[in-house]
Amino acid sequence: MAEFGLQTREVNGVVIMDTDGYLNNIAGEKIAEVCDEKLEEDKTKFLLNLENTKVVNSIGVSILIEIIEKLQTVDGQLGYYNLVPIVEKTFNIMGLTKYSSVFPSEEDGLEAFSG
Amino acid sequence: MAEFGLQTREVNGVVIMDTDGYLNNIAGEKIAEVCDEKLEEDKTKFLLNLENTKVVNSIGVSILIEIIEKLQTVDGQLGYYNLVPIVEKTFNIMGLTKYSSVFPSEEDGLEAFSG
Amino acid sequence: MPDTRKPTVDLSIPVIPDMELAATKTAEVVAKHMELGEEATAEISMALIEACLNAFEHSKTDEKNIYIHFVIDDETLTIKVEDKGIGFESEEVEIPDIDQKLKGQRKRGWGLQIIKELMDSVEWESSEAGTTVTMTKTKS
Amino acid sequence: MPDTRKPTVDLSIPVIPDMELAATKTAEVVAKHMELGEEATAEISMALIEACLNAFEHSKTDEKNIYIHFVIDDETLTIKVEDKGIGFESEEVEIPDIDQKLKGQRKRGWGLQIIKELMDSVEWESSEAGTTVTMTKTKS
Ligand SMILES: Nc1ncnc2c1ncn2[C@@H]1O[C@H](COP(=O)(O)OP(=O)(O)O)[C@@H](O)[C@H]1O
Ligand SMILES: Nc1ncnc2c1ncn2[C@@H]1O[C@H](COP(=O)(O)OP(=O)(O)O)[C@@H](O)[C@H]1O
Repeated sequence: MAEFGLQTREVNGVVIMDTDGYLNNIAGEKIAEVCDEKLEEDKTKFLLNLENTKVVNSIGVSILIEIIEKLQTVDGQLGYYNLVPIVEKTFNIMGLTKYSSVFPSEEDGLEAFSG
Repeated sequence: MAEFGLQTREVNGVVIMDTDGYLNNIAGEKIAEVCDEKLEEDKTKFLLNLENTKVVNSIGVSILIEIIEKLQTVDGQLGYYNLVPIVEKTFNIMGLTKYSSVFPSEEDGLEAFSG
Repeated sequence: MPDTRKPTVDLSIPVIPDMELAATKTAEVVAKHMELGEEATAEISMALIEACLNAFEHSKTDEKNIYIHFVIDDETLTIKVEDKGIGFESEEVEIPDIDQKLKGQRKRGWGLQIIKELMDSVEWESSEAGTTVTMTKTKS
Repeated sequence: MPDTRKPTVDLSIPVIPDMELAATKTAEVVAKHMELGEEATAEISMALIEACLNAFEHSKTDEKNIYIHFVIDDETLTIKVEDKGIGFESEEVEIPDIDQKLKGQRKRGWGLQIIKELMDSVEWESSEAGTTVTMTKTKS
């Protein structure tokens, strides 16, 4: 029941966010905030490491759709890795996987985004 | 909500058990079983790594008292490390800490038991 | 009259942040007991979160609790989530689509769809006195 | 009549293995909302586990549910755990002692002691129709 945690780091110009906890509305807004900040710094590639997010809700995930919309205006990209099955299934149901990518690992995400 | 997990290893003749999950009656019995097996092999020093046991109940902990009783007959020792505060508090309330030891780390436990 | 041989679990919860997680923990314990499997358990939890959020949001007051009722049968878990809110017509709710959501203002509106996709059956009963959603999951 | 301004949470749970964890999760959400702090939250959860186990064990039937009732006040969380079991006299229960337990046959008998140590106040009301334990924790 700890607060949602978010660690941000950068690898080869890609912004990686390691999340920790329930991705609800508050958590989604935290992620969006970091994206906004990084977009101001002209970063356009974002990876979410969702290893420690075993639970999400549709309000939290809807905020990721907002992020995707913003990224489209700057030709940016959003990706995820280390998803538990129910999170991946939810992303599929909501169609996020049409406009953002699920990667098997951080390595794969970085490789795909470095080009 | 996974089943209680128990990994057993040996370091310098000390049996170390890494627990994972709720220490209830079933979990306590699993630990007691391993202790019985190892006692048959003349092992008398046991350390429980409780890092991944954030919740216990008094039935589970009572089984540790049974283990302490058995160990007394063979001059054996039981110790614990990586306790979350509520587990340590419960061990104190129940008086376990009078006949078994809470160590700050595995190293400390091993050092105390090697002699 | 309820069949007393079927175990039931009842929760009455107020609108408190993350209170839906109390419901999902309950669902997890029940699902484990029924041996529904990890995948089904996660699906039930996700559907329940969405049903709770809808009940919280649409009951439109902090003072009224919502009710969650689990009925455990041999093969089937039935979950009802009940609120005393204003009600709605579930058939009139538009099916969300990512392309439209990306263009539109409102990104939300996914709860009903998620519940329908994840549960074996789902039904909304609604009036001005409130809404009850009944969902089931059967052992596969 | 209950004070409707105080939020309440109610659970009715059957005897299912680990069902007490549904109660502790609920307690955690409530305690977090009340900002009781991590230590108090863990203490409440532990006391609640013990109260639930007692109610489960002593209601002596699989068919009867136990009831858990949380009342959220500004500074104080009150939790009642109620069973329809055979009842007992809490004053007559011996205070456990590790030295005696080590010598004796029965290693158990720690629940009441743990609850008393961890909560700010605790009270048992019991008759042949059942037992209600009422425990409180106040913000420190
Ligand atoms: N329990 C409910 N009571 C009243 N209206 C509801 C309820 N559940 C859903 N609705 C209505 O259905 C709409 C769609 O719900 P949903 O798909 O969960 O998405 P969202 O809640 O994000 O809008 C809601 O906006 C609301 O108008
Ligand atoms: N809810 C209850 N209903 C009836 N008897 C109870 C209840 N709670 C406790 N008791 C009685 O008090 C005794 C001590 O309880 P406790 O300290 O929790 O230890 P344990 O449950 O391990 O025996 C029990 O053995 C039981 O006889």
